[in-house]
Amino acid sequence: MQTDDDLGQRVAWPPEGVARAPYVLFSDPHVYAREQAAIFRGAAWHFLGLEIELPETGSYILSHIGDTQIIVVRDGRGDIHALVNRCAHKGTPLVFAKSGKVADRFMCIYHNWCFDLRGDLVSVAFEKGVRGKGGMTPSFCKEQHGLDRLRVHRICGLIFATFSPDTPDFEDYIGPAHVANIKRVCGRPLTILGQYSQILHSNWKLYMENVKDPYHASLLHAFNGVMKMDRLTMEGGITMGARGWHHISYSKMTVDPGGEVYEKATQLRSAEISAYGFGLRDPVLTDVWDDFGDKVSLTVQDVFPCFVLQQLRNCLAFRRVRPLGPEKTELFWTAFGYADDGADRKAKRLAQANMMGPAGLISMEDGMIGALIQDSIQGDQDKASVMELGGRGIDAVEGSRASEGSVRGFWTGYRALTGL
Amino acid sequence: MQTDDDLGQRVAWPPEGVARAPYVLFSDPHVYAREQAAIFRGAAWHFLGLEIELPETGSYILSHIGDTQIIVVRDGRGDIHALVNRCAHKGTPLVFAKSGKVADRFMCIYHNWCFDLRGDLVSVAFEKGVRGKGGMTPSFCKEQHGLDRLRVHRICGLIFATFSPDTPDFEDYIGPAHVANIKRVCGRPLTILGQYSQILHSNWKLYMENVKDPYHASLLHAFNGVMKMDRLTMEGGITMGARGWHHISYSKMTVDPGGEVYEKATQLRSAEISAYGFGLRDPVLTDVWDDFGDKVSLTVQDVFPCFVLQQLRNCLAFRRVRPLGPEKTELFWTAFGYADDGADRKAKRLAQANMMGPAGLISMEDGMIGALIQDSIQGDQDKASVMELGGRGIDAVEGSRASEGSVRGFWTGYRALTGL
Amino acid sequence: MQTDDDLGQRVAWPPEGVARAPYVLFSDPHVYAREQAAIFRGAAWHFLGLEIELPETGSYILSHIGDTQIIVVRDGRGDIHALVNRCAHKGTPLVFAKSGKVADRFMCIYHNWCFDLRGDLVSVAFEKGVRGKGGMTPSFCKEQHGLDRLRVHRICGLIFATFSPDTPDFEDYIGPAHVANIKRVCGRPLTILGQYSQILHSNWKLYMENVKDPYHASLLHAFNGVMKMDRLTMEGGITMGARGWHHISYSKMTVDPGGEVYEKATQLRSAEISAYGFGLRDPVLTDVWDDFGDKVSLTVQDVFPCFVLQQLRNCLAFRRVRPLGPEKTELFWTAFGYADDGADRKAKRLAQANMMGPAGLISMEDGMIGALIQDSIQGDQDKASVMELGGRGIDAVEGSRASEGSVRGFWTGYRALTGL
Amino acid sequence: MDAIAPVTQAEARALLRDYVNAIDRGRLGEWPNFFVDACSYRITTRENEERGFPLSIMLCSNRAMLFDRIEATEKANIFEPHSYRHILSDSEIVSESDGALTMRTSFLCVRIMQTGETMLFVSGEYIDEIVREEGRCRFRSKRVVLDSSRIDTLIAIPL
Amino acid sequence: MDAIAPVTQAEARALLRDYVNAIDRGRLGEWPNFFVDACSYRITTRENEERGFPLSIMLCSNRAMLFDRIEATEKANIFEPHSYRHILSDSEIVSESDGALTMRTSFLCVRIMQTGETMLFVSGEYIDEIVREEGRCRFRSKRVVLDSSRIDTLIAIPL
Amino acid sequence: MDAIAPVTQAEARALLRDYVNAIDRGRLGEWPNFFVDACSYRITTRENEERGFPLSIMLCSNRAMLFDRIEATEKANIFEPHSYRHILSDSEIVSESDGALTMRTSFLCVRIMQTGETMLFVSGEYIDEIVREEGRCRFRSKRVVLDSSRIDTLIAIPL
Ligand code: FES
Ligand code: FES
Ligand code: FES
Ligand SMILES: [Fe+3]
Ligand SMILES: [Fe+3]
Ligand SMILES: [Fe+3]
Repeated sequence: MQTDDDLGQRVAWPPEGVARAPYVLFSDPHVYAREQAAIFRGAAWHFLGLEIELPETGSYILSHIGDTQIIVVRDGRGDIHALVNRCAHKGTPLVFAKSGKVADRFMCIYHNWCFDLRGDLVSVAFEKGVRGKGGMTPSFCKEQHGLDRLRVHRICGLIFATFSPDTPDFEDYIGPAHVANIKRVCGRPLTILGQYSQILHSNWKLYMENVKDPYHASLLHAFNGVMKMDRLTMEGGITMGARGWHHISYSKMTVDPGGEVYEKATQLRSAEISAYGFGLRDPVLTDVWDDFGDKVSLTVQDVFPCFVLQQLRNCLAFRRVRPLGPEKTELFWTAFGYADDGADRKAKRLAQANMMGPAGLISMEDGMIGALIQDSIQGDQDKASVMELGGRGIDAVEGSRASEGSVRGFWTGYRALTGL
Repeated sequence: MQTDDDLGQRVAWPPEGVARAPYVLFSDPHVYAREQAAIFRGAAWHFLGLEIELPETGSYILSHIGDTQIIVVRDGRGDIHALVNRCAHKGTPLVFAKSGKVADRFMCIYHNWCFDLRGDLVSVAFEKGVRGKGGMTPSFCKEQHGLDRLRVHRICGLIFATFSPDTPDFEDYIGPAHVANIKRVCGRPLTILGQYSQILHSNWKLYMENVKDPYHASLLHAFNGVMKMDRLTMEGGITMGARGWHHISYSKMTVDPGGEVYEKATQLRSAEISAYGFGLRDPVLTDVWDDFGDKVSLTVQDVFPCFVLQQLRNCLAFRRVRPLGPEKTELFWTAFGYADDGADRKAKRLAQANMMGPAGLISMEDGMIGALIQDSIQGDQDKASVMELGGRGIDAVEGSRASEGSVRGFWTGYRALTGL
Repeated sequence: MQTDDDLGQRVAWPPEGVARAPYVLFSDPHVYAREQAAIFRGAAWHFLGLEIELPETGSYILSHIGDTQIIVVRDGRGDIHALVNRCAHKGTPLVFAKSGKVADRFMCIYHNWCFDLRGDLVSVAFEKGVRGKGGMTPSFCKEQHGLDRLRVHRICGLIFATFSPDTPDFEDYIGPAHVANIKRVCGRPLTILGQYSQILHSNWKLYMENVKDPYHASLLHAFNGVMKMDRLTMEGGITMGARGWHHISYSKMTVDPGGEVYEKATQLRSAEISAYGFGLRDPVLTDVWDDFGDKVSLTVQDVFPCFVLQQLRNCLAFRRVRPLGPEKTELFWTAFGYADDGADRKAKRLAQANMMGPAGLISMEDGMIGALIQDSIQGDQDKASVMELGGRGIDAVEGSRASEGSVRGFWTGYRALTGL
Repeated sequence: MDAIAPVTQAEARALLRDYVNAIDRGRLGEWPNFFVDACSYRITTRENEERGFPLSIMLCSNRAMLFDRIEATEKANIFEPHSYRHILSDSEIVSESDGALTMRTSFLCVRIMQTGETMLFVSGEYIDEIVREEGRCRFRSKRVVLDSSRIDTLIAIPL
Repeated sequence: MDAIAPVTQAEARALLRDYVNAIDRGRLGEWPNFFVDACSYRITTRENEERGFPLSIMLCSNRAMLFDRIEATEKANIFEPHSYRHILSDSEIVSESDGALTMRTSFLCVRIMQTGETMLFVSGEYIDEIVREEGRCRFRSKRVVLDSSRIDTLIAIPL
Repeated sequence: MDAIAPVTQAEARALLRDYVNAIDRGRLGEWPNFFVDACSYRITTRENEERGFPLSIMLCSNRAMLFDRIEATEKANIFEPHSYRHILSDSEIVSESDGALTMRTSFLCVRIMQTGETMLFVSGEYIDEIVREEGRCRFRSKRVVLDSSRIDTLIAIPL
């Protein structure tokens, strides 16, 4: 049986610390098992969904934390509960539709045991047997066989949960600046524009590194570079969250002072692209407005380990990352706007949604890059990636995004929880 | 390398014993390997097929015991042999069609070594080389390179085999009551009505638990409940086989004294179903007769670990369960009738076959329930299912099926053979 | 973590040595990992492709050595380099098309780091940050972050490479007779006729055993036997390469003195085939010429572990074998002729290509036999194949191919490198 | 008079198209309406057909059984939510007699689970006998012969 | 006059065939030419449609956006080389009005990576509005409704 | 006179349908009869075509070679029992000249092993040249261009 020492031995983290990520972390099944226990069942908060997805008593959605299915349900008192979707009898999921509504209980299809909306076992079919014969063993006590219930935190209609009693309170977990940005973007009544998901053929961490890596945004996504939509030369920066585990990358809607590097520097791909000499034929993608009155046109925020809040100009979305084994990941997208959006703004958000998702002009590459890496590192399990832009630590570089500090911040949280 | 202690440690069976089944048993590859050695290669009898599938000398079918392919063949003396389908030279299967007929030997396609119908090696191509050059090393002795041959037991045209010399004789293995039911159902010349199989995306044991679980029959299969076809309130019971490893669940074709619970008890799903207020539009499913003159209209019998004999009114079938790795299983169905069935009875059996198989009105759920459980327990490898209906032991509850004793009986056999 | 002792223990090679191959070698993931380190990263030469695939400076192809992707590229000086296709930054492949051409460098798509054609890192995007902020940590030194470069050997336009400094020089590695046959077949300007590949659902070694097994050629490929195209009774033999690791099987275009065994011996499948009593309706497959003026019409040569050079009459091809995990393999075919072939010879080579590839009249079975074996041995991981034709050693049997010495030669090399 | 007017291939093909569309769009309640009262619907396998085995995976020998089956599917049976997508290849006219047209059509059926998981579920042939009744074309007999004898998980929704 | 002549099903079907052939053969530059100027092209999912969510996976509300999209695909965006193979089932005519023909067609799309890896990529329905312009049939509206809400990796090439 | 009467698209399409049906139903002996004597049959890949490589996966340059190939498949070659299911999409007429009709057709081929294992085996295009001979339509040339260059296991049965 894998012991912890074995694992530390195999991973053998290089002395450079979080400036390196050993490639073995991206495919080893024992590392994956450790992550499930230490991160997904451990002292971290995980995004489950939105309150507006649970309009009434008994409304539920099926969400996930790592390998565990979670029922998120609203009870009669308006409280929201996060319950493990596994019957206490023989493990059958209580619900298996993405979302739905029950009256006041979940009835298991296998033997019809019933659980109330708080997860307590309220009835057992044939508990007393039939005509006095059979039935549950006398010592059986329903109180001990409810559904596992998680700690829940709600903020601006976002629902987070954690398995661990040791997880700090949510606001301490992410820190004030990160609470502030959630309130900035989600502080008004939200409306869902739509949802879809993507299968990524890579380890989940390759996607989270990508999210937290401002370095790639204007380079991998040449569309950004050539369209001057997001460049490292713009005014912007990184705001690190509590303990450096979380980050916000932002940039301002200003002219781009030093941008010519993107057209001139022959060592950048954007300089090789002749397209768009005169910009886009249709203006809709650039017809934007200042949603928050702070001239900040782009923010990408993550809550360690697996939640992303995105503001690409007026294209707003939540992303939830679900590992599906060491080499496969599902990425869930929810695009949203505001309840008070007029038809015009709603239409523009929908048009700007061309930038996000599996066909996103500045996100499609993120769906593939992890799979490419996953393939190309498999022969080099003993090597590691090198992250030395902006030093080797996790201190933000004031007013600059030319740093991988936020990626190193991810690994800081990762090492703290997994002990690797 | 996995040692036995490792495995015992990881599985950590709870003190409640067979009233619990640790979820780790359903996906761990080392547990799977143990099962292959201790159960499929061990002291248990496995169903292979029917004598009527082997009409002539040289007739064979390709069957399986766990991961091993087995050739079942009739020889010139009428004996039936079970041979491992693996050439002694380099491992090529001798046959790779589901069934067929050879004259008097199996010729390997790779290098044309030939084995007779008992599995003995009878010729080796170029054994003496060519023109005195080459050929087999002198010490090579054909006697030592036959096909592996298993112990075979035939009863009422059913063929069982075992790898182990330690397996008790078949009739002792299952016990007199179970021998009796096989003779009851298969004691007349059989005729095959057809065959098909199902892929189940779950561990094989989740299917066998389902088979041995009378508790679910009227609840998961609401069609049973609402159609009054099989209810725990009917007269019936469980007959345990030798050592409690095997079971027969039966019920009688009588009125249902206490059946109103199915329409009234709000904690049963059947009560929620408005359909069938006036029964089925077409009577064929309920137009049944007493095949065995004992008023027993339903029997489900298993022979541990993987064989099922089913009598659903007049719908008769054999089921054979084949594991395909820890998380996948194939279920083989053979529907049968009797050689002397008239056209009318044959037609009715074929109509009643709507109840069985992948589209079976009272079996389709069994094809899915295991996969649902497999998914929902994967995050909880350290937990276990809870089986306390009818106590924690394996004694049958006289005249009642409101018990999970037969499922606990499965685990009793499982623990005895695997040592877990 | 798997230790070496564990592995030796589990494999438990039988005392008969290379006359046996333990079946566990064909599916165990730890054995696979050992092979990757000891054979594919170890002291062996691996075929990558052809110089004519790299016509100009910057021309590249994407090849593989085991699990590692290799860029093969021609530089400005005409040198050919073999580079690991993995960016030193975060592991992104530099190229992901099968072949192409770059000007003078590879630019990584993720963050635009650039590497020259020798694999040296020449530029890092935003190395100095933006406006003096951010950028690479001062201690970062480009010299230490180039692409891994392999040792390369070129012979007659064939490109081989090895990771290990300990691998003997190529010509010593294969031996003079084997160098001679490469020169015999590839000593004139080559032209590529086409390429395709096959997925084999088996371990890579089952395919290499097949290649090195002259015993099966006229038996499994009954087309050979009945068409008198290649029979063990023809004049021919095996030439073993250095240390017996490599082999050449050859036969001459002569009448077949003892061939009647193929029609008479009832223990050979070819004798059962009534077809072709009067040969083929169309003569093109038999309308051959002596390409090398030595009357040798068939040669199959391998370079341990994974390269094959094939001369089937006038049908010439290279084969490259790539493992894709323990139970899957990709087989890459490149058919070729000579630059000076006239239209008539070219047409005939193309017609004779009916004998090779996934639909090859005398090769299609090789695409399936390994998968059949893989299935049929999985239940017998503790057993082994038996190879005693022509003794138990690796000495060639003078003038005879009725020997498995060349297969035993494969296992000799295998054991030497893996230590199993 | 209608009953006399023979069923044309175009009409038969349109019936087949509407039939699979109704299923693929989840309108299962309409399923029995594509058949005449005295109809036969069977799902079987190529292997059972070739070996002469009469067993069906699903068998309805009149319209009442179609209603019973679909009512069970919609109310009694439980399964994970999923849908189908049928693709039809060209049809072959096997025979035309007294206004009935018999036609064979190769098809694929893709299964899409609510999770989004998409798989090639089954392939096979439709062997259809189509008649005109009350001026509308309907199936008098529909035999679904599956190429594979191995079904993934279950068949709840008719093919 | 041309604009008057109604679009026939045969013409509409030919347009659909030529459209998927142009994509499958990699002639992406021709893509916008299958649409009229004032056109709409959307890729969405059955789930979003059924839940009333307006989100698209791809949305072009005029021909200029089609050009912008395909130029990005060909010049700015990066992805592994791959191609599609579309298979169409029969079309259903939904409506014909003032020369415009509205048609629904089930389709499968197979994705072939340069490595040779082949997968059933998406299945769904085309809901097309086809008009005649300058004597040639074009799409005024094309809605691609995917059966699955889960996309493998990415969608770079339009469907 | 027959030889003059040009091949219609309907006839060509019927030939294609009967051709794939014969293969899918395992009637391999009929395979050569779908071709004229002076015929050409090739299976190749899109990659070889695009790179100008003349190699075929299967090549028969006259009807005798078709007979030889199919006799080998049925008598000499050994492989696991399996069958195909072809699905055809719409055909495009490329040219019509002196009674010969040239047509391109996208197809999928599903492979079903006797175990029931079903996979999307290959996708690609048929490029067919069809002529009328003795009053019956036959292939003068059939080129099967596979989208993928990577074949699973083997190709024993022609496509
Ligand atoms: S598993 Fe839920 S009631 Fe039995
Ligand atoms: S493997 Fe059977 S004869 Fe060689
Ligand atoms: S991974 Fe290559 S530049 Fe970053
Ligand atoms: Fe990105
Ligand atoms: Fe059941
Ligand atoms: Fe061979």
